[in-house]
Amino acid sequence: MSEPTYRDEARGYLIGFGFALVLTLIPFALVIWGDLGPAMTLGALGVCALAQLVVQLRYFLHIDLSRQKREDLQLILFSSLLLIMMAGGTIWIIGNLGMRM
Amino acid sequence: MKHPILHPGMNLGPHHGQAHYDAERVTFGFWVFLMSDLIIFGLMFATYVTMANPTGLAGGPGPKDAYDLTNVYAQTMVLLVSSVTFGMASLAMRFERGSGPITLWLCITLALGLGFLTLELLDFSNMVEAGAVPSRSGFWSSFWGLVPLHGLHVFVGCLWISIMMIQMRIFGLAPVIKTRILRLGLFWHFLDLIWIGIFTIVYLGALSS
Amino acid sequence: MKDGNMTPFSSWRFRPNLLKHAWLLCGVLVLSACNEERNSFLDPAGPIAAAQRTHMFEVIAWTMIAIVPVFVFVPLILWRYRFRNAKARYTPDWEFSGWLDMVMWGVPFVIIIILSSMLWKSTHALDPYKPIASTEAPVNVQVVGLDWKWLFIYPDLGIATVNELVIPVNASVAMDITTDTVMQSILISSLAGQIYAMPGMRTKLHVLADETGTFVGENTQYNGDGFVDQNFQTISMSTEDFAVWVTTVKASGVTLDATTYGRLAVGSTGAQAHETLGSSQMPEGVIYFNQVEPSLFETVLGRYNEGTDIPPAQQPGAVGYVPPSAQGANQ
Amino acid sequence: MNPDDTIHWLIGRLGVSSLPILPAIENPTASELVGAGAASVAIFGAIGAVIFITWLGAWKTLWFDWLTSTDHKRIGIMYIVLALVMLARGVIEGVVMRTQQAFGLDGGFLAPDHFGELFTTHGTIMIFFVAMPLIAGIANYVMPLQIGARDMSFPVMNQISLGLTATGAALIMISLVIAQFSTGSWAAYPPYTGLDFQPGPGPDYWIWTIILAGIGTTMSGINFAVTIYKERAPGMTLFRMPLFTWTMLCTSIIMIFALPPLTVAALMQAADRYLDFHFFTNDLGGNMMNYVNLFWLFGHPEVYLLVIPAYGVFSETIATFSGKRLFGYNSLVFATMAIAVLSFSVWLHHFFTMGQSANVNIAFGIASMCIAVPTGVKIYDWMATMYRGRIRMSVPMIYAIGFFYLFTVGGLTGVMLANPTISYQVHNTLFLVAHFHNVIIPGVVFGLMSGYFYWFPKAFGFRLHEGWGRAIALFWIFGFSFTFFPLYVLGFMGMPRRSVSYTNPAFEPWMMVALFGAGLIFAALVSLFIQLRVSIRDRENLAVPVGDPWNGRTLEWSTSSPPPHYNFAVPPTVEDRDDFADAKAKGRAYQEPDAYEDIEVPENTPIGMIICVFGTLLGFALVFYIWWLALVSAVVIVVAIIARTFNLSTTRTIPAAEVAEEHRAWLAQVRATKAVTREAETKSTNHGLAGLETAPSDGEPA
Ligand code: HEO
Ligand code: HEM
Ligand SMILES: [Cu+2]
Repeated sequence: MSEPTYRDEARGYLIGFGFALVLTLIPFALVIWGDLGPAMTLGALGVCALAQLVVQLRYFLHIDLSRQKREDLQLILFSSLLLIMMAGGTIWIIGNLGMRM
Repeated sequence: MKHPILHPGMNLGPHHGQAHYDAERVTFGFWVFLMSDLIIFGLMFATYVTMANPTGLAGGPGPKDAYDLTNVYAQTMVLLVSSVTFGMASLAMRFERGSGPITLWLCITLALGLGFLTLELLDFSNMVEAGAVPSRSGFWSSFWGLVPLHGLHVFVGCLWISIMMIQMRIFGLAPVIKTRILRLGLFWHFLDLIWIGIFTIVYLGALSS
Repeated sequence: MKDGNMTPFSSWRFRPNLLKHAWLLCGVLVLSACNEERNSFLDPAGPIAAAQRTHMFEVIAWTMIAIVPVFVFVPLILWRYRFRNAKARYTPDWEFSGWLDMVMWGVPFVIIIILSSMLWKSTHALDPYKPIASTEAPVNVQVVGLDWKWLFIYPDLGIATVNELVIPVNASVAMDITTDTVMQSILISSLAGQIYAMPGMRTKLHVLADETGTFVGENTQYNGDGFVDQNFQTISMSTEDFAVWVTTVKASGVTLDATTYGRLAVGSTGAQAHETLGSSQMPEGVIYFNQVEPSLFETVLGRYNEGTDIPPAQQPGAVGYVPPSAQGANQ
Repeated sequence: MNPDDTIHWLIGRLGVSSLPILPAIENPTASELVGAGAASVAIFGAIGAVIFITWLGAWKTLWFDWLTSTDHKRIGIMYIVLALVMLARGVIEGVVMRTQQAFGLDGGFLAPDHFGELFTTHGTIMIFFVAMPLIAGIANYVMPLQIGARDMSFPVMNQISLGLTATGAALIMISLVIAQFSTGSWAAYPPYTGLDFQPGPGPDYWIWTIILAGIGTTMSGINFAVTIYKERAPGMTLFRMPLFTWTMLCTSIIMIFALPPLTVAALMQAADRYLDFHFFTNDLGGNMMNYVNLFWLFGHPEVYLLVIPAYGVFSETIATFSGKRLFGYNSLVFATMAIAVLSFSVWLHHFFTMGQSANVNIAFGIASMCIAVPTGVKIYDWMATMYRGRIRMSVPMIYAIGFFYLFTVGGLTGVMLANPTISYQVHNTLFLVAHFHNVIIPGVVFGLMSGYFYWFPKAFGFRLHEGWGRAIALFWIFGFSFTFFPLYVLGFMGMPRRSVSYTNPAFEPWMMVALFGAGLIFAALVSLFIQLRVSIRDRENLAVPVGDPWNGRTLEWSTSSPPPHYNFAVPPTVEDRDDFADAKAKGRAYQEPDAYEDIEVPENTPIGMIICVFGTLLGFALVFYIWWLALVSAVVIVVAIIARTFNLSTTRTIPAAEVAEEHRAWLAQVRATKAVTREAETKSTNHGLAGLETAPSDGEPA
């Protein structure tokens, strides 16, 4: 596998920056000017945030799916799994309790 | 000894010799630390979400009374740009452009980091004026537990950048120095990841629900 | 146990042989606990506690399938393969067996599936928030946990008591529970399980006694010096007796208003509170109130959600709490 | 400033009234005397230790060889020493509580708040300063050796972790002498631990103890995980790792991901108490249910953090003392992983009774029961390991038998508690106390005690006294049974946990039995120290310098006892799962390598001690509101860490010639040593060289 050149890599950062910029603008615009209603807005916010997370991981932190880089990816996925369990569980439990108190 | 393939992106490349091999261990370790930190932030986010309701607000000011989206947008942009400028520093190091360009890019990043902190403090002082202080309600407690925690990380990042610039002057680009800058890069990008969560959940999310 | 009360638990098939063992075991326990005040779900006096007990024995029975082999085979293996036994087969490199692996994973797995389905059913059936089907008219009780006593308000009857919960037999008692201090947990073991009491929050518990008798109720969540004294008698009596009891309370009780409530809320055990507020017509350690602010419970509950700061002086249980009456006196 | 203000500025809320000795003099009740006695023991113990070290002339050694060492083996030993000291306090507190309750019908001799302090410190100490340091210690010592590594990945961070653990322990010890610890239990639920209800320093002690020690543990976890991932010897693939190392990998994952919720919960509590935040307060939108949630988000994985390494120890000892390969290696690995991951999905079972809907309870109840499956698999696998083995009834096997019988009962009661239906009844009663001691003592304590016995000769070059070892094991087994089985009954009889006294006379006989058991456990504790003393005295007879006293199967036994600083003269090349057993069978063991190389080892550094001392000061200052001291200590810590990064020469090189000389000397000793059969394992002829054997040597008919 040939090593990427400086220009290749610098371009990567700029592409990432472009994506991130768009994915930041959309949610801010939606909240400031949009009128999608809370549910749709929240959904769109979530999608943009997730997309931007992936973009930054890909272009800034250089995490991708190629085979040799699996260790980080596994670590991140595993941590995300636990995070979802913990944070999601917390919101579920406390939300449920809040409704019944 | 066999050397398995190294860490992606945030790596140096075999032409860096010792530093490249050391990076294997230390970057992995740093990733693990970041994931542990991620849990801390995740739970702060979860707490914030559970507090974002009338009980949590306890009759105090709400998000609409205290958040200033213009400022938040500015903070977001500054942090995002600083991520790219740090990327340039990493590239300068990876492609051995010498400590000059690295220092330059780090300086710009530091300036942006400090700019971010200034904007954030400005924002905080406006919030205090609006009565959105932690002693007012559970909701504001959770805000003040989360966002300044990120700010504190950025502050540590700025301190770290400064120290690395000093150490680069003293020690040149010794292997340890390189792996430290590598980890600093991870840290800096990680802070931007957390910020995505903050502007989405804390500011935009609370304002749109 | 009367079948009439079992409606919500009709999905419960009682296994007679299991029950026999259960009785045996709890007989031993109850004998040792022999006391006129009953305090164990192994000696249940209501359908919930009874179902909890049955469920427990069923769980034990099912797990035995996985557990007894350990108890049996460990000594056998130890003896057979002891170091000095030269005749025993020795296979130092044996490390895998497909079918053994299957059994080891499979049997516990199946047991857990069975236990899970039981858990599912019982948890729904015994949900403490769910009213219990009953022959008698339901009774509402509002419970306020204080340091270190329990206040029971009967909103429909306009009376209240401290440390004595009297209920008509066979009536579903719906309790709304909160506390005006730290977290507590109310447990009347012979009737039903426990539920937490938390300031500013309302939890619910339904109990039903299908026999008359006296049962211990207690706080199980540590809350300071008087913790062990925070227990009360739960007395289930016939509807007629209950009516008589209500008149007694009305006759001998005192008024529960902001002032008396404030004095009650001061950290003290039931016995100590009886000293200050009670009279000789009331049982020891118990206080009766015949006039109760109708919104008292909601006030206690709502106070924490008004969005105002509650300084220690106004917080029962806090160091530096000053009851309203004393506050008035100071001014 | 007037003088009062100055004093206040200087010493915060410290005052003479903070000393428990004084009330004991003014008002000598039994309770005060017990407190004063404990304080005196702490003070005199500290003074005694100082005098003893001076008498030995050991300050220099202590500082240069130990406290500033970055050698994982020394750090491991220091962890274990710390744990044993704290174990003594924890057990004594347990015994005092048992005594109180035995005489607690309508009273007893302890004041309620004193009892509250006791169960709080007992629980906190046992979990954070006994079980966890023992694990960290054994793992530090053994794990790098098992994977053929030279040291941990981050030796300095390792030292700092130890320093932070010691900081927490120091704070909790100081609380014996100055002011009071919290009475809010180890779980420290607000609002009871909030400022309104406990304005004194107690809960603050808890907060800083937990936060400082917790950060140390998180760092240990990172260190273990990276070490296991990155430092394995060539050929040591993941699926050739010894089971103890596997369990440490899973435990370190728990350390990394489960400590953050505790840190968050404790920091939020600190924010509430110090900065007028409202995370968990009664008023202004605080939500104490979230504390409970966050605490158990940590608390449940925590208990598996404790037990998983014990499972690892049993996997090693049962295979070794059965003279067999471990049965079902893959199953054991997957079961361990399953337990570690599932442990993050069940935390709500500690608060089934908070009022959430049936569906929430069901989800968490079922998840909890699922853990029984992999745990059962482990137990069956160990039984299959013994099957067709040649089982030596050595001390670790006695513990293992105790474990099989008793832990299974504890697990069963755990499964019972996992049913919300049943939990509604026995939650918060002594039934629960019985359950968790029933899994912790036969599981964690037996496991770690047998690990201590098993690896002791590796660390010190001589075995521990076998007879005392058996006595200790039996004391633990019977002591545990007598102490805690009665508590199940008491739980069924409705006795709440944390009760200082009771009024039901029916409790008393059971309490007496429990007291008797506690006496046996106390005997175990005393015997533990006698055993150490006796073994040191007889160390010539018990010496096993060659390093393989038990005919071990894994790499740690392939080096000398104690091992050299660099562990292995050349990194071993691993060819098999039980590599050392394989090496011995194939004649690969004890070979001289073709060539030796220079070895880099980490240099000593005082950074861990600096952080320990100033961390303690920081915690203390925060507890007593001595702000200037807090600031100074924090600055010193930060500056010390930054200064440390300016020192780039952190390793020292041991020349190849020196390594070669040491290694050859040891190999010569190996050649000169007479191998022993397993018959003579416990005899003084065992110098740590195991003879090959396929069948019983002097086949005494059965
Ligand atoms: C080392 C510590 C440890 C361990 C290993 C366990 C193991 C288990 N625990 Fe326990 N626990 C521990 C420590 C604690 N637990 C507690 C509390 C606690 C509670 C809350 C009770 C309450 O507050 O009301 C529940 C529901 C459980 C469940 C379980 C279960 C299901 C297991 C399972 O892992 C057990 C699995 C083992 C089994 C089952 C035996 C072997 C299996 C065989 C032989 C075959 C298969 C079996 C079947 C198919 C059933 N625990 C508390 C209380 C803290 C406090 O409140 O202060 C502590 C400290
Ligand atoms: C060695 C003998 C031991 C004895 C005699 C003992 C005794 C006790 C007693 C009497 C209590 C109080 C019970 C109550 O709430 O009424 C208790 C609580 C507790 N014990 Fe132990 N114990 C022992 C060992 C251990 C060990 C080894 C651990 C953990 C590693 C442990 C952890 C705990 C915990 C977490 C609590 C709960 C504390 C609380 O409620 O805050 N104990 N123990
Ligand atoms: Cu648990």
